[in-house]
Amino acid sequence: MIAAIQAALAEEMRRDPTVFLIGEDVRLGVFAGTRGLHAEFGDKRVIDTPISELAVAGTGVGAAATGLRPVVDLMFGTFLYLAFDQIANQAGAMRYMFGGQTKLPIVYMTQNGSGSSAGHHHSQSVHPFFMNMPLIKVVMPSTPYDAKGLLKAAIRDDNPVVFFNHLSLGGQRGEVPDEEYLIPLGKADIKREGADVTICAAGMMVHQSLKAAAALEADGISAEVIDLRTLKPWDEETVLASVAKTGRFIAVDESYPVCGGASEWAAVVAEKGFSDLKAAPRRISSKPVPIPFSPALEKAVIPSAEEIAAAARELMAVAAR
Amino acid sequence: MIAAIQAALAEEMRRDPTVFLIGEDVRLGVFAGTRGLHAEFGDKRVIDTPISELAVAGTGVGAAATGLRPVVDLMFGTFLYLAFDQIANQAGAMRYMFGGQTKLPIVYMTQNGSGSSAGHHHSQSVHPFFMNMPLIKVVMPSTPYDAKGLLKAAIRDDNPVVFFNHLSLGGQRGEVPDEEYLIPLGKADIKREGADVTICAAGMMVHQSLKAAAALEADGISAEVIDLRTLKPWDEETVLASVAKTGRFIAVDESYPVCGGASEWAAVVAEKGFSDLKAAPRRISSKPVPIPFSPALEKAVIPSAEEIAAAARELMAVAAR
Amino acid sequence: MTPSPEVVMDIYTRMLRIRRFEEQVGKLFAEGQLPGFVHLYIGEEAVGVGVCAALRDDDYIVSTHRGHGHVIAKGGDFNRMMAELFGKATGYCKGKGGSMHIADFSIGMLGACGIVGGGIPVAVGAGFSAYYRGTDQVAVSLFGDGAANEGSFHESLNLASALKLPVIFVCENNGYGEFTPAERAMNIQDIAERAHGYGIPGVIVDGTDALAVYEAAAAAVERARRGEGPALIEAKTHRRGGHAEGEAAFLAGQQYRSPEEERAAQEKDPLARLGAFIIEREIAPASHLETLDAKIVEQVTAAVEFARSSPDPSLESLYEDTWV
Amino acid sequence: MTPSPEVVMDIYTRMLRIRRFEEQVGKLFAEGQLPGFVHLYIGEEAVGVGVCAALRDDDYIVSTHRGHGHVIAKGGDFNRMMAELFGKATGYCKGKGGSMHIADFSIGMLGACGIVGGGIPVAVGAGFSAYYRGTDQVAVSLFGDGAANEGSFHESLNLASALKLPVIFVCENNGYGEFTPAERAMNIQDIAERAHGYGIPGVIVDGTDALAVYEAAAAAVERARRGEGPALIEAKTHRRGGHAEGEAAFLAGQQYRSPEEERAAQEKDPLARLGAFIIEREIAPASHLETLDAKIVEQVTAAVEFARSSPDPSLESLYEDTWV
Ligand SMILES: Cc1ncc(C[n+]2csc(CCOP(=O)(O)OP(=O)(O)O)c2C)c(N)n1
Ligand SMILES: Cc1ncc(C[n+]2csc(CCOP(=O)(O)OP(=O)(O)O)c2C)c(N)n1
Ligand SMILES: [Mg+2]
Ligand SMILES: [Mg+2]
Repeated sequence: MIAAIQAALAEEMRRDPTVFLIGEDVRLGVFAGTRGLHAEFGDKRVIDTPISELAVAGTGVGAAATGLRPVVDLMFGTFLYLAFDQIANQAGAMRYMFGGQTKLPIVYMTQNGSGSSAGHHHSQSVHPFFMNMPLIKVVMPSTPYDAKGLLKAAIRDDNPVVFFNHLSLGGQRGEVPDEEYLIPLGKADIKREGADVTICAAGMMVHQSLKAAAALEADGISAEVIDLRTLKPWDEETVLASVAKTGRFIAVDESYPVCGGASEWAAVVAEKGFSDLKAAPRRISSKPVPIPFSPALEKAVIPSAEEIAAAARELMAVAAR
Repeated sequence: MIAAIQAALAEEMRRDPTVFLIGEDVRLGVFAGTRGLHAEFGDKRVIDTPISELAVAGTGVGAAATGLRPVVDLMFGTFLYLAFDQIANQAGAMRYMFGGQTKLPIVYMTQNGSGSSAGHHHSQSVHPFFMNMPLIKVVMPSTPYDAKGLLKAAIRDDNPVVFFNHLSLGGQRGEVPDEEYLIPLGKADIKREGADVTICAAGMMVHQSLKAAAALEADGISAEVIDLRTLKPWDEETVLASVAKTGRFIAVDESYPVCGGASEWAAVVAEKGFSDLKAAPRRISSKPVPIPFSPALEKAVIPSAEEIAAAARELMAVAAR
Repeated sequence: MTPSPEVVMDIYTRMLRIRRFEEQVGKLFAEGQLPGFVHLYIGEEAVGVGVCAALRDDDYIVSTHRGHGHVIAKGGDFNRMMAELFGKATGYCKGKGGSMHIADFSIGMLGACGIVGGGIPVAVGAGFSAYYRGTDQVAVSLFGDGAANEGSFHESLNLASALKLPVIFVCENNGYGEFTPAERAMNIQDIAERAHGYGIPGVIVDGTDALAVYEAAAAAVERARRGEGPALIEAKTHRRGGHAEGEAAFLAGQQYRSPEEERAAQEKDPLARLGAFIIEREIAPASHLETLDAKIVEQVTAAVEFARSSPDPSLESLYEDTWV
Repeated sequence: MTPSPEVVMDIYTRMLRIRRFEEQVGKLFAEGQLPGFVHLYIGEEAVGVGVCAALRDDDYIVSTHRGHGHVIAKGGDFNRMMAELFGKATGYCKGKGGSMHIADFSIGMLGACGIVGGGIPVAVGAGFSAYYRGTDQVAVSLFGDGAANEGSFHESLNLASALKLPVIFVCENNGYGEFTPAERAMNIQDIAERAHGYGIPGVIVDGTDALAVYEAAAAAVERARRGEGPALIEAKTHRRGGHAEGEAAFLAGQQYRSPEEERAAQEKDPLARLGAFIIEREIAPASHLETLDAKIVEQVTAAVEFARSSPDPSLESLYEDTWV
């Protein structure tokens, strides 16, 4: 996964001299795959900053508004809280507020999610905050292939994008072709086809969903797993088409449940796919608590393949209306 | 409305010497009804601060963790973005992270919502961010009566509460009794009973919903309007009971649609009240753009009584399944 | 570096343009003709103009909630400004921004900002951009004394100094953040003092003396263009009126400034001061200034006419200027 | 105010407790026995201990991601700390906090913090609380050089100085924020310089000299207790090891400190320094220090045993410690 991100950054920086990378310790590369870029691109294009998330995020805004394409590495999702104002009030608003006078091609890159016993301050799933923000695109890949294609597309996009890696997917392996490719933002990917129940997820939860689908197969239940990949704008069409086929829907999101991703997906499916539904849509989110440190507790907080599979079995057991 | 808030603050400050008020210009009182308190309670309990939202919010955390009951006035919802880290990572986490070693009785008070041509930076509906945060309670009154009772309850609550006024409800009038009363957090209020469709809202949207209900009456449609009052924890029970009666559901929230309040309410109703639903649940939110300045455009962004009534009529037209 | 007569006249003209524009806006607001919040720049004209006169057209400025004066100082257009204040389709931001969000990217004015301190990091980004692209442009961040207590001030000055970026930080110290006096919001007299904490020059200047501001700005700009990094200029100035228009009604009799202080603020009028200087030094006769004034008043009146007769934004425009 | 022999021995004991605890933690981490991230305090013991020795039990401290040493300095318990690092139910936070979130409210230790700069405003609140309640407690905020570039640092120092609160800000300047040297993150040598920007005293102290830290802290504490407001102490220190345990593998050969620098950091050992002082001044004989050491090592070993044999938190506890 890290290698795919490195490759995406390097390719885009080679292609376009206005692309640069800025953040804390991006030279050595802490998590987000920025390693090795300083050696190739030097001090001017790979910029270590003081620990000042708000100013760094705003520097991205000012640079983007004056012709550059910053990639801003903010390390951990929760650090975006400190940069929230610049992302929401500037990156997410300037173009509209100013009547279209500027484009804002910025990528904010960060780590998201739990599962590494990093404690609450380094384990939160913060993507719903950015999903609830006008004009911010939100991307969350689950595989190296998707990460590379999506990150390249995000860098070329003329709008602000928050790009989430999952801390625990850093070591994830997967095929990445040598030829260049892009993955358009806003397009989901059906990671596994199925006929009985639609499971909608992103990031790490795609893997839990695929595990669940594998387990369900043994029970004769055929689950379709949709990887949203882009969380805003998100691919309602693909999800609704799947639900039209299966009639059953499970939304799986790693975030805190209230106003989280699962609520959004379930609400849209209920609203627009109501007549297709054979049973109530189901939401599976993290348990409604901060993320505990203890591995035993943390595991219990995050949605598991077992939970997903159990929900699917329950849905299958409901008499179709 | 302002007077009700003033009264709530004054009564609680008289009752409990550990309650104090801190924020920018709380002495003169900019919006949140802090006016007049400095005259009664003096410099020590009504504290003007520098413009430093992050430090002021964190001061509330430190004070609450050591035995006080701060009421922190942060003036406008968007200013909470600057304080986001302290609210999410400290106020919303400390008690749990530290294994229950402390309580955190803090109230963050602010203005929310649009309709005053204040421009995007002073017009956002930011409550979904706090609904998506563990251990933060969220309160949003629609009437002076509720505001007073809820604010007093929030101040007595041992957990962090974000209390939202609506900028345009500042002048709202309504009966407030002389005797003391509290309104428990987490309890919705049925502002209008009805048999055909359930409309769920909070804050300013309650008034739009009531207007819609009045219009619908003329068409012979009987709408029940539920004022959630507390957005977290929210009163699923009351809402689901209403839907069990009406079979039709409209969630109205002033926020940006994706991962907003309306999505949450619609998702829960779809998931837990599915068999009661005669038609798809409907969501009405603000249009998915930043809040424009122009009064004409701003009006078009905010959910209107007409939209709500139109949605209700459509729901009534769907053949019950 | 005393400015030439042409520069002096240019500075005076821009200041007068601000004064007359703002007076008109104040009147319109009082008459209930303008939606939203309005913060006037009257009394502070010498700061924005002194700074902008030291800039090139391709230099950047980033402004505040009190931004009308900055737009005009950088060369902005009355008509599009006034139309924006009325929320009309012909405004700078097509009616989507309003008083606190006027921008004119074509003249390097990267926008007013309703968030106190919110523009400071953006200016750092514009300065970074100049550095990165290898131009000798500079970026100016204008902000108030109140903003100097925000985290964004600190992070921005430190970041710009660590990266040695061509950014001039101009603090317009009018002694108040809303209704809170600066003395109560900070434990120091001079915000310029904070520059030492970032290893950059900190200069105090009389913000009612446009030429002094100009000279301080010109020196900082030159230094920044040479690649020697940022500077902080603190201009001591006065807010002639209240924090926001209409505040008297809103404050319902509550006072926060003494009558003496208000009088002092009135007396230190930067416009009158520069006018007297021009006449005294015989840079131009009083009659010329009067003609200029009349012309500007006419332009302001025409701008009101333009704004009034402009259409509201169409409802279709609601979904424009979103994603590219 | 040279500390008495008792105080010197107390300081030494606390420092030694930190050293042996942290060495053990480093070993456990290397063996893969500890979950999560771990940042050790080795080499910086003199700072936390020098400060905490100048405090009363009812004074407050707020800590950082590198907080083990602070807990021990304030009088924390090995068993509950070690159990927390293992994520066990018997830990300080019942296994919910972990290394970066250890707190002991019973001794005024208001918590470590995974957010750089996140604890600083909390300390201001604790100081406010002491002021409000009319006690003469003080609150200490410990933070790193990197944190001094966060907005929270600036806002907190300004707020505490504007309100004249009893808060001591202690910057542990170990020259690095993760892998970025302070020289690259700021354009000044001395963070203490920033104190002037808030009108408060700024003191530089050798952070490897526990007694010097103690004296500086004691002076600041006394001043704060008298109601004279906050102070900033910059303790120049060295991070003996890496930023976080396990970083060598993670950095895969990338270097960010020169061998000379690493050697210099090893040589300025605050513990050895104070030990030599104690022996030289005949405050205690070497044999006594050895006995002490053996006792502490035993306690650490016992703590590991305690932690290992403690149960994991029950799944029911997941929903405890939420809303009151
Ligand atoms: C982040 C933020 N906090 C508070 C406010 C409310 N507010 C608007 S203007 C203002 C005062 C700003 O003072 P200063 O920076 O000195 O500028 P001045 O108004 O004096 O020009 C305040 C507190 C705001 N707009 N943004
Ligand atoms: C807000 C925030 N930004 C970044 C980080 C990542 N991070 C953890 S420790 C650290 C370095 C902190 O440096 P300093 O304050 O000097 O403390 P030290 O580690 O040297 O003790 C960084 C950048 C973080 N935890 N929080
Ligand atoms: Mg001011
Ligand atoms: Mg450090």
